[in-house]
Formats: sequence, C-alpha cells, structure tokens
Amino acid sequence: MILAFLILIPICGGVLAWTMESRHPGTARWIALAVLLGNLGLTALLVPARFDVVSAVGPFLISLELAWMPALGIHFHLALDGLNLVLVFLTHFLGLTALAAAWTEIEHKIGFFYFNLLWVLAGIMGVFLALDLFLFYFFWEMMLIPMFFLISVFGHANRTYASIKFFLFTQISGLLMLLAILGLYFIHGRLTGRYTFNYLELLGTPLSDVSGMLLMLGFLMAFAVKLPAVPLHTWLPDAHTEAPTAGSIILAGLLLKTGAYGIMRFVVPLFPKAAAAAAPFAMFLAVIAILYGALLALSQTDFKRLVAYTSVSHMGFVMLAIFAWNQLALQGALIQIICHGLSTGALFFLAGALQERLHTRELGRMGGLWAAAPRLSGMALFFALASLGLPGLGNFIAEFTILLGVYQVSKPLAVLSALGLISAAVYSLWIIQAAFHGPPQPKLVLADLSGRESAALLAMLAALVFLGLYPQPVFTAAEPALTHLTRTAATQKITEAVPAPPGENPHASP
Amino acid sequence: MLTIPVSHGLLLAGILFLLGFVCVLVRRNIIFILLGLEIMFNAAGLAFVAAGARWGQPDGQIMFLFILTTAAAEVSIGLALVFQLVHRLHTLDIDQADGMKG
Amino acid sequence: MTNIIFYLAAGVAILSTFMVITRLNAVHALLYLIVSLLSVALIFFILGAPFAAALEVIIYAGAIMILFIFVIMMLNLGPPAIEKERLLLKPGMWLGPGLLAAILLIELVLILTGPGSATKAAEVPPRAVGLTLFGPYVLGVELASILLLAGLVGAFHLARKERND
Amino acid sequence: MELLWLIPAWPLLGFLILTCLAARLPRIMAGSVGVGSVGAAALTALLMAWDFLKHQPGRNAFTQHLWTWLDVAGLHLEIAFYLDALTLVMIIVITGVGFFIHLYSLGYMAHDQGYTRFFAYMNLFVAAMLVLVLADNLPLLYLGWEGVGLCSYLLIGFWYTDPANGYAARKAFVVTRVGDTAMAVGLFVLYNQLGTLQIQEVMQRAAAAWPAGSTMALLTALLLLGGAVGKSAQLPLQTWLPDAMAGPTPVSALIHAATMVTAGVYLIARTHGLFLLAPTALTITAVIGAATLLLAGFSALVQQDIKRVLAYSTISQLGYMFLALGVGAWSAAIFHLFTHAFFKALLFLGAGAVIHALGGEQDMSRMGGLKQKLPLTFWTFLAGAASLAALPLVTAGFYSKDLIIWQAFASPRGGLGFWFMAVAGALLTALYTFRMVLLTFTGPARTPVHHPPGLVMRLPLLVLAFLSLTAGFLETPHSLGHMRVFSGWLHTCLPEAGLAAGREAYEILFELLAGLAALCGIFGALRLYHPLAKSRYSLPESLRQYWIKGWGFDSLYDRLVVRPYIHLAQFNKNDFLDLFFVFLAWLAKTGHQTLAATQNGRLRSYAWGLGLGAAAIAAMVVLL
Repeated sequence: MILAFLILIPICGGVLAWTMESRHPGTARWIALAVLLGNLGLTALLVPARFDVVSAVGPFLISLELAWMPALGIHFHLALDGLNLVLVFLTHFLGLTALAAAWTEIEHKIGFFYFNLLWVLAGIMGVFLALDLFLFYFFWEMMLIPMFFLISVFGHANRTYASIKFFLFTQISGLLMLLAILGLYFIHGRLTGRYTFNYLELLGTPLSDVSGMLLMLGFLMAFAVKLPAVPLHTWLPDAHTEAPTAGSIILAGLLLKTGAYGIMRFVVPLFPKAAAAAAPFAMFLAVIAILYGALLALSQTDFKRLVAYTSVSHMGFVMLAIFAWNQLALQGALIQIICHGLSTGALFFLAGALQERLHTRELGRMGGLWAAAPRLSGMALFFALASLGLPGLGNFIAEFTILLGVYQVSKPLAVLSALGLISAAVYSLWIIQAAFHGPPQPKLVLADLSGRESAALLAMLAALVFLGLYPQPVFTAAEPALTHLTRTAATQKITEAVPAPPGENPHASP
Repeated sequence: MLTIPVSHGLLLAGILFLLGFVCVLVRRNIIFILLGLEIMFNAAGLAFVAAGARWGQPDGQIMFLFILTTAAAEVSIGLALVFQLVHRLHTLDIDQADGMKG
Repeated sequence: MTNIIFYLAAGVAILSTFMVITRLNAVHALLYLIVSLLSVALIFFILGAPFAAALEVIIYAGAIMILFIFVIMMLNLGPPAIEKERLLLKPGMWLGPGLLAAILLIELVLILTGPGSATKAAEVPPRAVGLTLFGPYVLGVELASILLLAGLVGAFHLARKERND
Repeated sequence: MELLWLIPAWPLLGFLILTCLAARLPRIMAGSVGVGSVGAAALTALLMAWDFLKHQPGRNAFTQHLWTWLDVAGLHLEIAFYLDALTLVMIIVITGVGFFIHLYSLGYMAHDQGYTRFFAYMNLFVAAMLVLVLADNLPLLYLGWEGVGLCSYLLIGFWYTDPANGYAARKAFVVTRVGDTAMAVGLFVLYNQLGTLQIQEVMQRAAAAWPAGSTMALLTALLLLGGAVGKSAQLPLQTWLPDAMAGPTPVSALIHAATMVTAGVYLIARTHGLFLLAPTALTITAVIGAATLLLAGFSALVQQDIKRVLAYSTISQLGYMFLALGVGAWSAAIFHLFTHAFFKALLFLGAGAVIHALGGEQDMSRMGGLKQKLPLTFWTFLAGAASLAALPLVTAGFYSKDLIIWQAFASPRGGLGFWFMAVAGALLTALYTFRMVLLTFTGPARTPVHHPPGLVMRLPLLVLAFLSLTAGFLETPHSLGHMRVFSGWLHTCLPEAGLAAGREAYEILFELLAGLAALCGIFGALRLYHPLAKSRYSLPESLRQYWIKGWGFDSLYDRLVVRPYIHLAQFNKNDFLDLFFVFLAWLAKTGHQTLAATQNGRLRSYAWGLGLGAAAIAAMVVLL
C-alpha cells in the first residue's frame, strides 16, 4: 500500500493546500513541504537490503494490484523495482528543490500553485510506478494538466503561447500513445482472448512487422516529444523559459525523464523488433539532438532559454543510450537522467534566483555579477561545469558510460556524439562569461544566495559530487531491473523467430 | 398529340431558374430578390410539371401544388421581412443587412 | 402546331423573365413577371396539365403578384426609388452571375441531352390530380396547410411594427 | 606508502577550506592554508620518495586502492593511485615547484582582491594535477586531466572583469577539450577492444592482442596523442597557450610552464607500451615535436610581450620533449620535463617580479635597465635564461636538451633530419632567450620601478635558480662523467632508448655542435640586441607580423571553425525546425480566418456559394 500512498498523499495534500488558501495562504508551503518530506521518508522505507530479488515476473521489490475496472482488464497496478526507486527518489528530491525555488517567488494564488505542484509530482510518481498501461496513460495525462496551469497561470510574459504550445505537443502525442495502447490491447485480446492492460501480460505479444512498427511509433511519439527528440523539441525552450522557476525545474528535471523512462520500460520491451529496426534512425536523431541543441544553446541570449537548449543536447545522450540498449549505456542513461535533472534543475534555480533579483533573464543585461554575488556565481560555475561533463561529477560518469556503451553498438555515432562534449564546453563557459564574468556593473546591488537557496543548491551539489565519485549505489540498485528489461526484450526477439542468429547484436547499425 | 421532348421543357425550366438565380445574385433590392426567388420557384414547378407530363402521372402537378404553397408562404414572410428591413434600416438594399457576421 | 405554340410561349417566358430581372422600376418588373407566368401557364396547358395552368394563373399571377403590388404601394416607391435602384445596380455586376449562369446552363444542357428523352406528353386531368392529392399525398397536403399557417402567423408577426424599437 | 592518498588530499583539503570559508577567512589565514597545503603535500611526497627508494616495492610500483569507483556491466574502475618512478618524478616536480610558486604568490598576489579565490584555484589545480599523475586507470587520469584544464580555465580568466581574459580562458579550455575528446574516444576504443582501462593492464593486453604496427594500436595511439597535443600545446592545437598568459604570472609559471602543459608528455610516457606498438604514431609524435619547436621558436623571436616570449618558448621546449618521445628517448623527455619545470618556472617568476616591479608592464620595449635596479631578479633570471638557452656545462638545460638532441640523431628512430631541426631549435632558443634578457635588463630604463620583490618572492627565485643550474648533474653524457642517476631510476618503468648501430662514435662531435649552436645563439643575440650593438638587423615587417601572430593559426581556425560555427548558431538562433510548427499554427489560424471571413452576413454571397457548389456538383455529374 505504500506505493498507493506515495501517490495519494500528494494528491490529498494538494487539495488541502488549495482549500486552505482562502484562510491561511502561507500554510500551503508548509503543507507541500510536509507532504514531500513524508513521502521521502516513505520512499526511504522501501529501500531494500538487496536489489536482486528473484521473482517470477521481474525484479520487483514491492507491488500493488487492485481491481479498478476488471471487466475491461484495467487494474490499479503499481510496482517498484530498482529503476523506479531511483527515479522516485529523484522526484522527491527535485520536488523539494522546486519547493525551495517557489518559496518566495510565488506570491499570488499560493494554494493553487502548490496544488498544481503536488499534483504534477503525483502524476510523475504514478507514471514511474504504473504497470498497467491504462493507468499509465491516466497518470501521463494527469501530470500534463497541472503543468499546463503552472505555466499558464504562474509563468512569465509569454506564458499563454508557451503553455498552449506545450499542451498541444504533449496532448497530441499522448493521444497517439493512447491509440497505440488500445491497438495493443485489442491485438493481444484477439490473440489470447484475454483483454487486459497489464504490462506484464502484454509483454511478448506477437505482432506483425507493420503493426508492431505502428504501435511502437505511437508510443515513441509520446515519449520522443517529452524527451524531447529533435525535431519535436520546439515546445521545450518556450515552456522552460516561460514557466516559473519551480515549473522549469520540474519540467527539466522530471517531466523530460518520463519520456526516457517510457522508452526504457515500454517501447523497447513491448516492441523489441520494431525498436531494433528503428534504433539506427533514433540514434541518429539523438546525435543530431546532441549537436543541434548545443549549437542552438550557444546563440541564445535568454538565460533560461539557453539552459533549455542544453537540455535538448543532454537528453539526446539519454535517447542515444536507450536505443543502444546495452547494460552499460542504459546504466549511463539512468545516471544521465539523474544528473541532468540535478544540474539543469540547479541552473534553472539559479536563473530564477537571478530573475527574482534582476528582473531580467537577458544575458546581455547581466555580466560581472561575480563581484556582487560570489556564492551565487560560484554555484552557477559549478553547475555549468557539471553540465559540460566535468569528470568527478555525475554527468561525466553518465556521458562516459553512455558513450562507452554506444561505442560497442555504433562507432561513428559514438564519435560524433563525443563532439557534443566540445560544444558543451563552448556553451557552458559562455553562460559563465556572459552572466558572471566581464566588467562589473556599477551601482548593482545584488543579494547573494539566502540560506534556503544555498541549502537547496548545496544538496544538489553534494549529490552530483557523490554520483561523480561513487555512483555505484545507483548502478547496484538499477542493475537487476535493467538486466531484466534487456533480457525480456532479447528473449522475445528470439521467440518471434527472427531469422537472425542469436548472439549477433540486433541493434548494430548498418 | 404534341411531341415536345421532355428535355425541352426541362431546359426551359432551367433557363428560367437560372434567370431567377442571376436576379438573386445581381440585384441588391430585396423586392427584386424576392421576384427572382419567385421565378426560381416557378421554374422548379415547371420542371415538375414537365416531368409529370412525360410519364402521364399526376405527381408532377401535385409537386407543383406544393411548390405553389411554399411560394405563397415564402412570399408572405419575405414581404413581411421587407417591411422590417425598411422599418429598421430605411433601405431596400439587402447588403446593408449584414449584421450576422462570423 | 402546338409545338410552335410551345416554343413561342417558351420564348415569351424567357424574354419577359429577362425583362423582369433587368427592370429598375419594381412595378414594371412585376408586370413582366405576370407575362412570364401567363406564358408558363400556357406551357402547362400544352404539356397537358390544365389544373396546374389554372392554378398558375389564379394563384401566382393573381394572388401572389397582387401581394407584391400591395407591398410596393405601401412602401410608396416613386421615381426617387428608381434612381436609387440605378445606383444599386451597376452594369458590371451582371458579369459574374451571368458567367456562372452560363456555366450552369451548359452543364444542364449536357445533362439533358442524354438518350431517350423525347416522347409525347399525355394529358393529366384535374380529377386524377385531385384523387392522387388526397390519396397518397394527403400527408403532404396537411403539411402544406401547416406551412401556410406558419407563413400566416410569421408574416403577421414580422410585418407588425414594434413599439419600442 | 599507505599515506600516498594524502598527497592529493592535502591541496584538495586546502581548496575545500578556502572555498567554504571564503570571505570569512582572514587574508593571512587564506595564504597560509593555500601555501601550507601544498607544502604538506610536498613533504609527504618527499617522504613517499624516500620510502619508495628505501623499500623498492615489487615490480617497482606501488598501487593504493581507495574505493571502487564504478563496477557496471564489466566496466570496473577503481579510485586507485599508482606510484612508480615516473609518477614520483612528476609528484616531486608538481609539489616542489608548486610549493615555491605558491610561496611566491603570497607576495605577488598580496594586494589582489581575489586572494582567497586565487589560492583556492591553485590548490585545486595541484590536487587535480596530482590525481592526473597518480591515476591508476585512464578515466581517473582523465578526471585529473580535465580538472587541470578547468583550473587552467579558471586561472587564465582569474581577472574576470576583462572580457579578453575570459576569451583567452575559454579558448584554452575549448581548444584543449578538442584534444581531450580525441583522448576520450581513444578510451572508448581501448575499452571496446581490450575490455579494461587500467593503464598497466591496457598495455599488457595491447601487447598481447595487437602485433606491432597494427591499425588498432595506431588508432588508439593517435587518439591519445590527440589529447596530449591539446594539453601540451603542440601543433596543431598550440594556439591557446600564448593567450593563456592572460592569467596572473604565478599561474603561467605553474600551470602553463612547469606542470600542466607537460601532462601530454606524461601521458605518452605513461602509455609508452601502446605507442611502442605503433611506430607510425611515434614518428608522427616526433614530427609534431620537431615542427612545433621550430615554429614556436620563430614566433618567440619576435614577440614584444615578455610573457608571450616565454609562452612560445614553452611550446618550443615541449616540442623538444615530444621529439624525444617520438624517437623513443623516454627518459630524456622526462628529464627535460624535469629541468624545464625548474628553469621555466624560474623565468616566469622572474618575469613576474619584473612585471610586478613595473606595475603591470609586460611590453619589453618599455622595460630596460633593470639590471641595476633589480639585481637579484636579474641574476636569477639570467640563470634561468642560460639554462633555457642550454649554455654548455653549467646549466641543467644543457644536459637535458643535449641529451634530446643527441638522441634525436642516435636513436634507432632518430635521424639527421630530426637532429638538424633540434639543433636549429637550440640556436633559436638561445637567440630569443638572450634577446629577452637584453631587452629587459639592459639599456636605458624606460619605466620606473614601483615594487621591488619582497622576501617571499625572492626565496623561490633563489631556490629555483639553484635547481636550474644544478639539476642537470643527475644525468650527464658519456663524455662528461656519465652520470645516470635519473635514467637509471626511470628505467624501472620506462624502456631504455637504444642507440642505432655505429652512431655512438659521433657523440662528442654532435655534442660539440649542439653546444656551439647554443653559443652561437647567445652570441648572435648579443650582436643584435645589446644596446651597444651597432648592427640592428630587423626582419621584414610582414614576416614579423606573421610570426608574432603565431604563423596565422589563430586566424585560420577563426575563419575555418570558430566564425562559421558562431554564424551558424546566430543564423539559426530561432531554430528553423520550429518554423514547421509555426507553419502548422499559421495554417490553422489562417484557415480559421478564411472560413470566418466567408460568413460575412451578406445574403448574396451565400447565394454565390450555393451557385458555385451547384456548378461544381453538376460539373462532376457531367464529367464523370
């Protein structure tokens, strides 16, 4: 039941925060804080001594299955394995930082803000935990609407445009996924006579080449938009730029990750053959995303927009890794998911802090801030370095393992994406130069980081350093889950009697 | 008896109908538009009668009768609308009455 | 002989209708329309539909046109109205509709000149019409009466001058 | 031995203290933490060296495992330190020279605003550099490698208020990162082929798996060479080093002369097993070294900025080291690295003292006459210059450079061509070195002296001057006593350079020639640049400009890579891919507006619509 509580508590907390708004608006913050801390404690309870539990269905540490609409084969089915656990931790961690960012930034409609914040987090948690495709889709949509409100109600000047763009992109792609889910449901039902949305039962549904590819693309579209993959990324800069700081942190840190998680958990295991066929193309797009995002980031003049494009570049690594589909790359992708969430989240946090102080995001109107706010600038330097993949920080571990893994699958793509390391250096250092170095501005009064802000950023910093020097806990936690996923995909491919000799890597690009 | 091809009757009906239609399109005076509509009704009736005559059946004339009824009702409403138009807009120009835009 | 009468009547109908749509004076137009209706009545007669011909003369040329005359008289349209009409009706306006009508006419001709359309017409006496009308079409008659009632009520409502307007 | 981890931990601790306490730390405390941590590291390193020599661990190396870094899907990496003779030389140079430079900085930076920040960065640098040389596996080496790159970036851009410094800093980082990326790809290849990244295992497995001259060996060696070339500012990635002089002078001394830039040399020496499998890569290394040493030498000859002269001279001396590596004279390369660290640090510190004294003046044409005003600086600088110019017999530079020049000819991989380039380089070196000395210290004084160097600045100068003159006696040629302390020590971990058959006999002759070249250079400089010299030969202006700008590499890269990239980015600032979605939105909007416009409320236009529709349907009936 703990799993259900993880989702229910934020939902109830959100409602409570909203209802309290009229009487005590400030309490919403404390409610949100209590909810997140409580949830974090609950999650900590779930950490097992060993991750490699043996179970018939997979390495699930704990699962929950309640009948919801049994006539249609819909169940409230949540399960947790090492992979989810890491992501749920990340959700809470970034939720707390978002809370810290919003603490003073949001002054109106406070209750409604925290309602949305908590509901987004609940939706994300649901997405990470759901093992019933219908439930998954339910949560997928559930995180969309509050996010839309976060942008459209609490965002900056151009928020309406950005929020509608965000909504259209995700909604349309989500509908494609719904179609694919239903398609899979009916194909599976017709073949076996059991109409069910249960992920574990749907695994291994035999599909013809064409229908497999179509269904796979339906899923992939939804996840590729979220990820975002070039050329479906254009909603992201607008949404990130216009969202309030907390919204940007959640967007970059968590929402994008649901796309990556979806590909890992659903696309490849459900449609291994189609995914293998699409892999070279997807990996190519991912490399384009890495280089293209980095190129665009360099020319941006808006701090948040710049960081948004770096997300495109970094998430390209994730997509590349997932479609390379070997243990090394997948582990790297997971670390990249975490570290990108932390480093980019922190950069958005800093952008928000700057905007709160300077009332601008334009890099052209910054410069020389180091003298006025050394702690803030030092933090920015640190996270910019994290984002360029400095060894010793988690991002390096991620990129290194990803590229090592990808190199085993496709040498040219690995080399090309390594060029992204150079361009990452170019844009990351440009942020520092444009905002913090340069001639100091006279008469600039800039408050340095407050205790609350410092605490949030220090926590992220510590996490990145820890992951950079000792990422093994994450690897250990995710290892059984990822092994299981790769094995599921692999066995299916063999049972489908593809005339490919076993042992040959089916993902190798031509 | 006479041997007029039914197509000639229909053609006449068509010509009259088109003349009425042209009237509706060209004229901006609502009275002329109503006249054009009358011409078109009449032409439609003619087509029915011609077709009925071709088969020697009364149905064509019955349809003409219904058309006549409709025309009568239409004219009464239409002329009432003319009054309203003149009363409200002080003109007979139908293009002045374009308040219902999308 | 009757053929010639048919084509003559048809010619008169077309010509007078053409005059209707080109007049500036509404009363003149009405008179031409009456001519047109009378010639159509003649054609009805030739086509063997005397009942329809009678109705055409009585109701169309009689009742409905009179209604128009009444309205024109009530609106008191004199020579200034003709001037106004001249302003509304610019020669260039004929071009587009004329073209459209020509296209439609050509299409109509192309459709009508299919095979097996030339036959003689048989007379349908009023008795047959009446029998059919109150036989299979009785529902239609009822509907027509309802329509007329609705027209009556509507015309009454619309033509009334509202006090606070 | 078990205290090995302390060596990098000391400066790291210093860094952490300085960053966390930052402004709260009084100046004197900050300085002592900064210097003290490196001093502690230096003491620990000496202790370690003594211990190492006393106990001689098995297989001449000692490995300390700290913790498992990561162990995933067959990739097993440890945070582990590896200590052998090569590493020992490096850590002694790093901590020793580092300590004196830190000490010097106490005086040099005394009045700077970012005093604490400076020492924090410097400590971090020392820590990263130590990790680099101590690393047991390539990713850990890469960690240190990027770490020193970062510190180099931070310290070049230390005076961040000037955008030009920021540009130089970014240039340094990005250009070296080009090389680093090649190196990273090299690591991917190595792991993919050999399944390990532990340095010693890599070399063993490579030797077992690849025959000498195989393509894979060549490929990996070239990729690693790419990294080394970037870090050590060799052709074609040398352009960042002259600009790196934007940082404070102690930084130039420590990072851009004595230690970081030698990391490339260290890397190649460390992975020599791999390079020995790829003779072509070695030849390329030698060619790069030889070409670089000449190119940089010519550029150094015409610079006006004293620090830029030293920067080009560093590139040139690194070229010597690469040449030595390329011809297989491993210990000669490291020996030159060793002596170069002393005399180049000394020269930079001396130049720093001059700059400091003149209130920030770096242009040599505005110096002069300092011999009397700054006597100690002059004499120590002269010692360094003599060492750099390889003044025969009495300087360390002579012994190390001479060894390289000789090996360039005598090694089985060497040849007359390499020898000739090396000798020409020696002549050039002597020429530009003494041009610099003469312009700076002799002739009329052009700028008044403000701050003569204090005690903390003088002491490092003296120590380093002493070392610049004497460190060479660790290794002397056959003809001059034949000391083999240094190479004997290094040969526990690096292969000995053999001599090609029949060339030993010429040793004395070639040494004489090399010595003569250095003397000629010095003499030439005296003739040309001494204030009392009569003939003043000047180069054609266009050639001079060309050399000043470093042979036009900068503008070439600027035109070829930098500007197109930036233009592309600027051109596509609004992301042309978004146009497609903007177009979709426009389409929907326009469609809406068009259809809305048709509902204009005009009866007749609706009738028109009816008519057109009817015509269309009738047309379908007719045509179909």
